[in-house]
Amino acid sequence: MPWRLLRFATTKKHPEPRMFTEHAELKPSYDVVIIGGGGHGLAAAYYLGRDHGITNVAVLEKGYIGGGNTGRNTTIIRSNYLTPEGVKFYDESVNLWQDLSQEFDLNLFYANRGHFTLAHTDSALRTMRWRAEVNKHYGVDSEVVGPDFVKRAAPMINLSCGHAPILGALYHAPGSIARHDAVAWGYGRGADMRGAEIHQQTEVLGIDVRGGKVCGVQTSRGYIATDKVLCAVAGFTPRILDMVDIKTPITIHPLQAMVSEPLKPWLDPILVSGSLHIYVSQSARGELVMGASLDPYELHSTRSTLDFVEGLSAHMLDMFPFLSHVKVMRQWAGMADMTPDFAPIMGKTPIEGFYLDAGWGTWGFKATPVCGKTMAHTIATDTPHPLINGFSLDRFRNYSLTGEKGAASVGH
Amino acid sequence: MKIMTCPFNGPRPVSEFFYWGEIRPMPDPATCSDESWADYIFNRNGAPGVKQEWWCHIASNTWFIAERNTEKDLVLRTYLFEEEL
Amino acid sequence: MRLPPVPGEWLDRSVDVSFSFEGKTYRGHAGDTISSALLAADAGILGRSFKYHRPRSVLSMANHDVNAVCQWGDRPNVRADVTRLQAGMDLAAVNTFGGLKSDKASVLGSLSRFLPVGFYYKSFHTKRLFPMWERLFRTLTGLGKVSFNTPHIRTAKRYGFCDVLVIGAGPSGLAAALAAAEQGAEVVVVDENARAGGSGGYVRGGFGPQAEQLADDPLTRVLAHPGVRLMTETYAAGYYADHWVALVGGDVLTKMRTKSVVVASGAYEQPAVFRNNDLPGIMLASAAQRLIYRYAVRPMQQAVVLTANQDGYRAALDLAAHGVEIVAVLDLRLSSTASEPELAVKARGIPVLPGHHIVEALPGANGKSVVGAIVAGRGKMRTLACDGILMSIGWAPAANLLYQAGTRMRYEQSLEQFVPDTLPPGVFACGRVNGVHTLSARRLDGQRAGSAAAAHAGFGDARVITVPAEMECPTHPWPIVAHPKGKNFVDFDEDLQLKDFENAVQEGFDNIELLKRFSTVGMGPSQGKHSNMNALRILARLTGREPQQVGTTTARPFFHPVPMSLLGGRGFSPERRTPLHARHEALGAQWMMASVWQRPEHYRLTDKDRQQCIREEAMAVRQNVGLIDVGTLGKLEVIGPQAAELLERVYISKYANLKVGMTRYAVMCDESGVVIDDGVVGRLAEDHFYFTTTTSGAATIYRELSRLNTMWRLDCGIVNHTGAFAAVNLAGPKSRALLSRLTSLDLSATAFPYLALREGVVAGIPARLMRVGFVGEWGYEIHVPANQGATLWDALMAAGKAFALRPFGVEAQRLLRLEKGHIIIGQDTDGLTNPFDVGLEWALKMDKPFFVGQRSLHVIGRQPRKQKLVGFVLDAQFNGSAPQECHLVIDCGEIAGRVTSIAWSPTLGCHIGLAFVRPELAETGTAIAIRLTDRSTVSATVARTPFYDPDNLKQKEPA
Amino acid sequence: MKFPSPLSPIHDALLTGAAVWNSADSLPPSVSQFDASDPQKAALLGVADHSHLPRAGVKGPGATGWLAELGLSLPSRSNSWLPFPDGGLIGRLGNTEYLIEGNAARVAQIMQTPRAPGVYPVLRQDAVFALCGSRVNELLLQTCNVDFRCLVADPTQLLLTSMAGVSVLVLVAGNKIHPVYRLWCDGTYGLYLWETLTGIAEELGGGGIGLDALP
Repeated sequence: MPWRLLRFATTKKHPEPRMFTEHAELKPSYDVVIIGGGGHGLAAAYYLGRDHGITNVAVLEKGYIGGGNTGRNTTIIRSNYLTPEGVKFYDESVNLWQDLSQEFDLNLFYANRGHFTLAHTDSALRTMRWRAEVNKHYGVDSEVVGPDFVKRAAPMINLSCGHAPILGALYHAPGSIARHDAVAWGYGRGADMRGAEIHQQTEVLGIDVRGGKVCGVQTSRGYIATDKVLCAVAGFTPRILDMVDIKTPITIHPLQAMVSEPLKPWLDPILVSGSLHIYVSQSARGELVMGASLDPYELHSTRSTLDFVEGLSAHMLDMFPFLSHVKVMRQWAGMADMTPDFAPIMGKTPIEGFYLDAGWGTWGFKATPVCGKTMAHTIATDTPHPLINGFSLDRFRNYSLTGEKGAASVGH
Repeated sequence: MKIMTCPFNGPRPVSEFFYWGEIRPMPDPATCSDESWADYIFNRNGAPGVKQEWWCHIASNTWFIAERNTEKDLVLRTYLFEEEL
Repeated sequence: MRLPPVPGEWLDRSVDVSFSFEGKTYRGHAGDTISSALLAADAGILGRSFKYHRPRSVLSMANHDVNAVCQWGDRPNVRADVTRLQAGMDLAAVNTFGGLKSDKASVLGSLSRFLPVGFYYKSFHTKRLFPMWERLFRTLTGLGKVSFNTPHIRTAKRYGFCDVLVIGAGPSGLAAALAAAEQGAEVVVVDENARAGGSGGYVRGGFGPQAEQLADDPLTRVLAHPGVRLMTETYAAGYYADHWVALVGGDVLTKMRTKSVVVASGAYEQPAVFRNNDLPGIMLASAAQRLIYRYAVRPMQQAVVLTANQDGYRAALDLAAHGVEIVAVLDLRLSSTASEPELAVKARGIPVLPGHHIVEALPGANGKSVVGAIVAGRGKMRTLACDGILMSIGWAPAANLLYQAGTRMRYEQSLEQFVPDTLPPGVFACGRVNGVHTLSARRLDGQRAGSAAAAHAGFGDARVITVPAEMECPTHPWPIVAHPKGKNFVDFDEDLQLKDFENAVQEGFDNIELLKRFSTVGMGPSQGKHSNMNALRILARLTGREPQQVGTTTARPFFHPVPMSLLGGRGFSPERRTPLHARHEALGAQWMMASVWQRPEHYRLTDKDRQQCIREEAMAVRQNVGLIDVGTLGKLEVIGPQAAELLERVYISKYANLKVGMTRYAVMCDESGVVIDDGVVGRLAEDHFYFTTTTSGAATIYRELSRLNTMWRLDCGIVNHTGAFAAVNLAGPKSRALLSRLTSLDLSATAFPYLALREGVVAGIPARLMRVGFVGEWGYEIHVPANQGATLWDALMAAGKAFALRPFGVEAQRLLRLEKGHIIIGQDTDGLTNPFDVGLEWALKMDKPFFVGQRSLHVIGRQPRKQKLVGFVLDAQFNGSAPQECHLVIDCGEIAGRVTSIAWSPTLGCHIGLAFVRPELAETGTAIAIRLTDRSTVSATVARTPFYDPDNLKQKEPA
Repeated sequence: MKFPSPLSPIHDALLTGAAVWNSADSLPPSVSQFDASDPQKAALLGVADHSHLPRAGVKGPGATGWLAELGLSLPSRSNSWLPFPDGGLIGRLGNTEYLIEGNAARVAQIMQTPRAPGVYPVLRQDAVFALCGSRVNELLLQTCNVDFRCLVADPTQLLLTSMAGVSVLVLVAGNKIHPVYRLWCDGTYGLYLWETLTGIAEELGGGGIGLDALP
């Protein structure tokens, strides 16, 4: 048994301090104000302190930390993207993930499971080879495998999948899952320890821009002067950008998920099927965590629908017929901020001192560490980090989209 | 399931419909700048609110306009495109 | 222990049901649940807790006894408290190590001091060791087991429709149903229990059914009313937009659309928190009452009743009436309103101790049942011997569906309960969920809600009914007792103790949502039914706030978990088949999916492998004649004076100048200039065009053209004939000779030249014929009404015998078109490809006034090219493993493109392909390097396309 | 048995061996009896193939006037239908599209009359099914998210909706006691829908029937 646990038993009082300092009031000014206390915002605050010595930072969160898409996703981590920009970016993220638990001294349950994207059509198989080849070019472990390989890794799978037989898969060995909430807490605590202030229940009401420059932020708890603002609010991005009159291609679509009752572990890898619109893994609690595709129409809410659980269950049974008796316990939704090319929008904006970390659609969780790191760099130096050059807002003005969409029938 | 009202076919479950997106007036391609054209092509009115959207009742191929609150998912009214002219 | 027959019991004592539990055989009766039968048989404990593996038994008998969960054959997580006993059930408790009685994992209970809330976040995370710890956790985690042999169960999901849906058939729900039906509404009432009546059936205060119930039994009246349908053993699993409620009953999911909803779902009785409050024998008072009146089970011999309302006194009377000795009634309140049940309890001589609480329950020697309670009050502590403790300290509203419907709830101080504050239109609440607890008031409240719901649905007017206020507070605000040694459980699913909450808040998780996520309170299978309210009270107290300020977590579907087989239903997978489907099947087609169609990929021959079959099919086309079903192509018509104008606006080429009787290739872009579809446009008359789209584009292109024409209001109409026409392509040097045997059309090159369109009769069938060259040979695409497609096919096949005709599949067609250098949209293009990238400049008419995508292509056209699609060939001597589609082109160590199509050409005797390359590599003759999966590279040479018949001689009459 | 052209879109599903066929000139052959248990199936839940009937379609802003000039009486409301005295029918789909079915001469006349401005002929190659029996409502509830009681209440209505994932046109014929639902779908979805509907019908004690068993 790890020694750490002894400490809990040998002290009378619970030996753990507060993870996040309580701040009764906002300071009149900060060097950097981060809007959004999700994984991305907290990670940016963390790396601003750790890598750039910028600690006079406020993270403003309308609700509670990690309460948005950080706490609503299906926790899949991978880097098998299609474009060179995407592969390099997410690969750096996967590298950072490896050490986070130790770095935070907080167990994120980062569990390497291997990730299969199943192909049910020859065109899907072609796209997978494309992804595998680009991945390998940048040193990312991906390969196209046949149905027999899939069967070995998940012997219980029904290869004929109802009407859509599995022809092969893209296998990405580094694919992992993690305890999503803890990621926000780890970054939050790390940022807090370095001096950043986390203000929950603090809503941004306006952004003060004068002469093309950011001067301050109006909040539900008063005005803050600052000349640097990071907007990292995922599904709420269009609302914040409306305040500063920046237009983007982002549209908001609900993304739903569901979870089964706890089961004894039987599924090791993470499985994704574009044709069946499934992604599934089994969590540390034994629950099957399942998701599908985006809802078909724009909506700024996290309501659940019955057709989602019906469709996903039907497809799950096509792949795993033996789950007939397994019960779905709960469903929920997040708001995905989609872009036309399925790549994020990161970096500087036409407003000086206003930085954007948005367009996270269905791929935001896995990027949490690298987003924090590159946005911290971008804010500290007022120069986009090289890894995010392909993700600038400018690309839509220049018709130079990144083309991640080519690979993503289900983007998770 | 959400109910959407087709001007011809009446209230139906939203699964009978195809969503296209917000009506966006096209600038005159002959006179507009490259920049305002790119703005039309890519940018969206992403913030929530009441929007005029194209919807199609699939079984009857009926295109119509729905005025919808995109935060509350409330359909305020639906009408045929011609009726607005 | 089984009681003698109890009036109103749900048992059929004439039917014995034999079953086994943990290897031992038991008998119960029809009508028992697993739990009631086991308790009747004094079987001891029913399950183990999730974390510490503590022995547990009945808590609620109301579908949240999450520790009494069984494995029943291949069914995991069967809830013993509510699952009906069936003959031959072979049951075992889930998640034990070595059996329920001597679960080895119970050692975890003694380690609990080492494992405080969130302990797993604080340790085990050395990078090197985590995988080992994870394996250990994975053996401990989870409840039931799946069996891989379980079949795919397809169920008959159905839709339902009604005017008023009443959820809950207790006193208020039944009253609501009657009131609504009397106003003329068609009413459906659902109740999750086997019988309707709710607490009206088991809260009796020691008597038989209450006098007023007998006089005017609402259930009888409901059952007699023709406007009411009662669905028992059916629960409302979730509320969705526009009054769409998922009802789960038996093996069917009913998706009920209603005009208004009455939520009469009642309340969950709440546990008190004291040390060892989880010992078997300690249960909610309502659980004991259910056991007695539904299942005739005496839950204990000697009971201590802990209460804070008159429900507890009523329960004491119910127990006493069935032979249970009531040791004492402990009332958490210092004083009470001296209700009728309380007076009756006192009259029976049962000791009542006001201002008393339980400090600790005492376990028996084996630790598996309660043998006494240490109680305190008025400054004194004492020990009471008992073998059971009833908890009746208050209620939490079963408001899940109200929350899902968007109800705003408010904490009502006088009731110590959340009640609906603002209900959405068409949603009504009554009874306990609405904060109304007294039986007579619940009925009135039900009438009020039912009448209002009927009125909302358009039936009658809402009656004005005043519901009297509650005389006593039904719920205690703090039924929680700290203990230095803990084990005072707040959440029985997750084994969370009071101190876990204190510790979590100390660590900063002082928001209800954060607390939930850190501690996992309410995240187990009961989804917080017994734990959320106490957690909220604890958090409120720890942070010095009111419950209203703390607020609740979001209640999401489902109310109770729902099996996937019910949600999945039959799993409809619509599939289109061309009229030639059976013909292909008979010819040995190997099928492939092409959007919603199945198409023959190739035709299998017994003595040949796939590759051979495909090459032979292709060679047949090159040398003789082949026949392929192209009926899956989109087939549209546009008719009217402005038909040409529509096509001008949606395709990149010109069609206004297309001659009648001719066809032209057609490429469509989206507004950003990306190529999205292609096909052939033919002109049948000045104002009449017939055109094709890709197979996958058919439905979407028709829909989008309809939208554009709705907007543009051109004087023309679009007709979708995709399914109405069968279509084949007859191609090869002998196609004309073959066809001439079946038609009187003049097939000479002058009368029917390349790219011409003709209408005529083939094999006696009226047909449209197009001379197209997709596969690079002389050929005809023949379109006929779908109901004559098979006849045409048969006629062509019969006439083709003399010409060695072979049917060919999609793969051979791909090879043939590649030899001809034709691209396939979606394979040789991707989501960002524009016409410049793929050499379609020749088709692109930028001098037209307008077409979709034109303005963007103006911009793109001025930019430097990033890539170009080129043809390439491998050396004819190459005999290694060939590149595959999507292998990368590498130049100076960098990605310089990718292969989009490649095949070995039997005609040319070498590998040919198409690839995207950087513009500087696009020159014919350039050597390019293609990297294979194994990292080796293959050299290829950029070549001119078409590879085959570059001068299109095959379309000309031989000189 | 050799079948002359043309054929029903679900011809392959009707080739059971037990079927008794009807064949008229220039029409697809139809099944008059599916098997010996037709009457029992029809009483509970029968599904019959009606695809063989001659059929024509026309749409466009000029369609209403054009059909009126041909002497047809037209349904006055959108999404409604009228029976012809000879058993055929005319349906108005939406506002400006018509489906005419039943009488071969009438159908041929419509198909051969030159179109006029704003008149767009539609080639109708539908799969057409008739559903009958005491359990027909259960079948409808299992496949379609529309309350068909509105059709029984107003039998002049036409419904364009989705059934088991396929777009269909539905109306109710027969009478209130023995309603017969008729539905049209794209012929290429016909086999799928036939297999789905007869599959459910079999579970409910019915199945495919011949036309003679329809009430």
